[in-house]
Amino acid sequence: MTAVRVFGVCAALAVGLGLYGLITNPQPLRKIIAFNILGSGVFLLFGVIGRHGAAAGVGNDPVPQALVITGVVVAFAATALAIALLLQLFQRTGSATLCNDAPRSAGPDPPGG
Amino acid sequence: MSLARDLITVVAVSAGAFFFLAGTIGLLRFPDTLTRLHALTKADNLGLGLVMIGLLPQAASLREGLKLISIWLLGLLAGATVSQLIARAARGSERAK
Amino acid sequence: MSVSTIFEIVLAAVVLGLGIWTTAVRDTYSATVGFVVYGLLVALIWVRLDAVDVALTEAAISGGLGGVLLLGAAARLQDAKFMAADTPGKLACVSAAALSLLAVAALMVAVFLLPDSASTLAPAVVANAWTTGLTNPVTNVLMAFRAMDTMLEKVVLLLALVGVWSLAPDGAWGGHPGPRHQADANGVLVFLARLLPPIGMIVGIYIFWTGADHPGGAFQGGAILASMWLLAIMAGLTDTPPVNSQRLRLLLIAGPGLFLAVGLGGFWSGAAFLSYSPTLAKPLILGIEIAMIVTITTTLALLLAGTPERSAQQ
Amino acid sequence: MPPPSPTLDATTSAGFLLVLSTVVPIAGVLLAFVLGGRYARSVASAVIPLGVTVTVAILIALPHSDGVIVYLLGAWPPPLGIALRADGLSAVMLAATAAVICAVAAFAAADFSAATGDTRTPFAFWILLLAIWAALNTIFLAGDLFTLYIALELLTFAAVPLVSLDGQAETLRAAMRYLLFALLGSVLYLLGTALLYALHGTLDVVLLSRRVSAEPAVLIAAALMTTGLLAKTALFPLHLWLPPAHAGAPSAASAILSGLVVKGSFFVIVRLWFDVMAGLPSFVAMQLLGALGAAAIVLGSIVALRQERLKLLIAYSTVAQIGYLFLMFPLALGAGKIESGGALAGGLVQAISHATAKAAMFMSAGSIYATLGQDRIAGLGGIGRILPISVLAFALSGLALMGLSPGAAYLAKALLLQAAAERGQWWWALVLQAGGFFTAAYVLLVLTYAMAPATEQVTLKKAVPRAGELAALALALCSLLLGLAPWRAYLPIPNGDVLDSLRLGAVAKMLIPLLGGAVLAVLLGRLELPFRISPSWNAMLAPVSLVRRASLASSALVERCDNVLRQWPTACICLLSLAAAFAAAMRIAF
Amino acid sequence: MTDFLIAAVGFILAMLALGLVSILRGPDNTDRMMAAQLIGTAGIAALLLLGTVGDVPAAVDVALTLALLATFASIAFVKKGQASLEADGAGSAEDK
Repeated sequence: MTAVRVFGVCAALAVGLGLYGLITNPQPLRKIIAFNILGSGVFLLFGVIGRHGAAAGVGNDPVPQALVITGVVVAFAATALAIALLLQLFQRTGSATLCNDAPRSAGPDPPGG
Repeated sequence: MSLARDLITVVAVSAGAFFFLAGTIGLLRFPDTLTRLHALTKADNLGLGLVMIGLLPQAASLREGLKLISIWLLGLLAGATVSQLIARAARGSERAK
Repeated sequence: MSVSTIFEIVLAAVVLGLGIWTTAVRDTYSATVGFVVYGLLVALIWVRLDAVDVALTEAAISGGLGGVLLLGAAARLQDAKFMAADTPGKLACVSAAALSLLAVAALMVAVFLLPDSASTLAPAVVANAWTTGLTNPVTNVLMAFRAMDTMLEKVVLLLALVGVWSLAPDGAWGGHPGPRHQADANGVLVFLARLLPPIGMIVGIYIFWTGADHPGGAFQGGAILASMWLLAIMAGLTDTPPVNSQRLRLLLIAGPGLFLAVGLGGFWSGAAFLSYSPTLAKPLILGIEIAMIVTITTTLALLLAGTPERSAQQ
Repeated sequence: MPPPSPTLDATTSAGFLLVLSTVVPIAGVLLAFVLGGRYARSVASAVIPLGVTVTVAILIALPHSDGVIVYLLGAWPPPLGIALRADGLSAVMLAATAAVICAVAAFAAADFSAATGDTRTPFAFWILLLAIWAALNTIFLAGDLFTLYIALELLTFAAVPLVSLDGQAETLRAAMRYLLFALLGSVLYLLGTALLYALHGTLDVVLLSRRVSAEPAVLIAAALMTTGLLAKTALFPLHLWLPPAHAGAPSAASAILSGLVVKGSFFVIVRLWFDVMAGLPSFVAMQLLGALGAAAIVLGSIVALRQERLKLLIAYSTVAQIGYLFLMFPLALGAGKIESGGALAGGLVQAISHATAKAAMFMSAGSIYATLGQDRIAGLGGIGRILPISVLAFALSGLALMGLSPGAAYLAKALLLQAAAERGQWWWALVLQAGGFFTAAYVLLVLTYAMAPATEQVTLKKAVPRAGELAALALALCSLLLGLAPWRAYLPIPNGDVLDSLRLGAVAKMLIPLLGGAVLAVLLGRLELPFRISPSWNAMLAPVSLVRRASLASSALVERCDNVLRQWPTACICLLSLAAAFAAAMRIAF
Repeated sequence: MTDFLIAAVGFILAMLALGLVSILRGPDNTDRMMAAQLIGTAGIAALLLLGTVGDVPAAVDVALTLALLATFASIAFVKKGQASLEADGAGSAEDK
């Protein structure tokens, strides 16, 4: 069962990479990619745990597998929503930044109401 | 019988691996995009094809074998069209320069 | 150290190297390409972990649909301006790195301290498989034991679509998502888009169908079908449907709708919500899955097509 | 009533109600989606009464079935299957959610109807409203950590598009930040879930509570899950996404986001600590959580007092009030067991009080915004005449938040103070009192401007939305009378004189926070006062103005600090440091 | 036999890592995409070998999916390349 250890380390490092990228990369698209790497690390961790729990003739505990499949779908939906938001933001402002003090949009009134 | 099968596997898979090596070296060493593309497609088609041939004797059933062959065919189709598209894009971008 | 351990280490190193490069590279477009390849290699790890169902999902999502989604966005954002103020300072980078490493260390501790007697539900899943008549344990978990999660996940997908659509400019509401691609009759792309979808549909349906007893299932099959549809759209052979089409919306809720209906049926006739009587379990689950593959195909394709941009009249 | 001991094994007789409370809103989502924007409102108005009926039925059934209702989905018992469980905590949250949803639906009925010609916003709004309801009900009832994860994601996916419904660039940016930070939070939660499954082979809340012990991996999981959920709840210093998102959304959406959505992840934290991890020694960690809450109260209130726009002020008030919710953790949890049921009850009642009062506040602010076309606080003069009902609703919800008897917040405060006295943790009592002062300060600040005469000719953008005003007023009144509700049937409220003290005499106690609040408002409010002080007073006030200048300078410092904390990298670093601190704190404790 | 196949997968993976170097180097996106194509093919080959080694017959299905979808990402790339060319007026109007 060396696979558990090797890929366990791999999963932990992927989580770290994703976290680092998500924090430090200024571009939203890169943040989204980093989120996906982070997610893949978490899912791999589930996979490693499932592999550790191989039993009854099943090579990988099916419950974590099912959780991962559900999680992948949710993460994909999140990515799609984030990218749609990002593209709209770009279309309306010509920039894609999440900065607090970004230039205000042309509208005369602040949003809300 | 099984020895002959294993022999085919060893020879074909080794040859396939060699073509992957050739393709990768080509990708790294060739001077311009189109020649690199040439190296790439060779590796693609032949490398995958030979690995496939090597694995055919190990396939458990006819269905398995058919799947292997269709993967190769898909790879061929994809390689052909994509490389043509890439070539066009590359030529276009050179012309644009 | 055996050959297979060395192989596993090489695989993990390649994946991580790619991940590092994807995180560190300056150019966003390259990072996107890097991530697509990363997803492809992660599928290899999943096969190695003997989780082929997940490998299929990962291949379909990261390698295929996710790649197209990210590449398309990267291409459209290439002219975007970024503000220097966004870039974190050196101190922030160092502390982020330190904390990420701390997280890595914590997770490694957790992995290395995994108890020798693993806690697993695999025997319970196998022991109860007879109730559904399906032999793929993952499908059993998804469709029977944890059916609630699967149903909620379909609602999540639908909501993501509502979210994407809700961003439409008022003028384009109800219209077609994405740009209209023109077909170039002699182009290679059109050739491919005519040749590949029939094959892809067979493969997609095969992956779906085999999911009852072997790795596969509605989501993986649906992802393949969705990408074939998108191929035809990108080649200009067909247009994205207008989002105010009633028929389209029926397709989009068919999966969760039927799931809910069957679940409620279990309520009145059988033992409980989302339970299937053993005699009817297999046809019921397959019925739900057929509705789900339709819904998944449509939802995934439309999620990729994006926000409505052209009004329905155009 | 002692906390009920949940059972596992069998569906109880009223169990199907739990299924219905999730399924009814989901069916509404699907139906509204098919029928489209033109009929979305009709679908919602048909589904909401149904959902309310189910909630009322659960409320009635619960005391008759020993305080816990269980439903095994698909008849599969955990650990293989998923159980839905309702206890007293879930019941009161279900009820509060139903009430707020009803009020917001009444408020939004005019704004989001297809009659305005646009079908995009009604389509999105009503579907998302129903989805939020479905997600919250699932969160309150789910007995499985992964089902909770999906329900949390459902909640996020429904909340994010609500923020950007008007499509302006700033709201898109706010929605994006919200989505990314919430996703980071849920990934950390998921990570913890994986670790717990690895150790104990189940994700069922009750089974885990029996198996969990203070192993290193469990501590790591607890730290990751808690911080992930804190990010979604926007507890200081993880509140970067909240002010722009809650202030920028359409008012009906703000009411939902501030009143209900943050309570979803808060409730999961409660489940985690009071059900799954109640056995962990957590004294230091809980003190840390309480300290964050205290910091949130102080910082959120000070920054709220410096806002120029009403909706931003209310959003920052939410930041402060979220801090309040976390004061119950150090008071209720101790050395490996639940020390004070009263504190737990107090925290829940506080959450409900905030849900109703804050939703009412945002709705009344929304009426004001819609009528004036803007919401600058300095420009509110004369609004008291034009929209007396909305201003009254604002005032009443403000009083409810401050803890006027017999409001829910009053009861909550009494319960928490009692717990603080019992456990000898007097410092939390201090924070509780200070919080009341701060709340009074910003409510008074707004009311002063609203009651002042108009400085310039007020032009109305829109007719006064009467139904919406009444909805806000009803909800504010509800919050103000909630102390009288039969809480004992659902929450572990200790016997004693807490409830009996809900008498008129307690009203007098309000004067102290009001006075203190007035002082704080004068000292920390950045805007010029809307009335002029006669010159003869000026001499006397000279020292006051000196103090005021000093305190304004310090509050400016606090605001700058808040600006730094709301930068993306800083907030993320705070998040990870907090996770590390929690793990370390739990490690110390044993 | 198993060891030989594992070694073959390892070798192909090493080639794949070399291909990564060329993604790293660029110089332009066309080269990156070509490298991605090569990695895709090598990945499929490795997957097939891996399935045979580990006796996971369903790995073939994964390979099939990858073969089908690997093309797909390349096409997204090419579409984008065409779109930017057309903006310069170099190609026929494929996209609006």
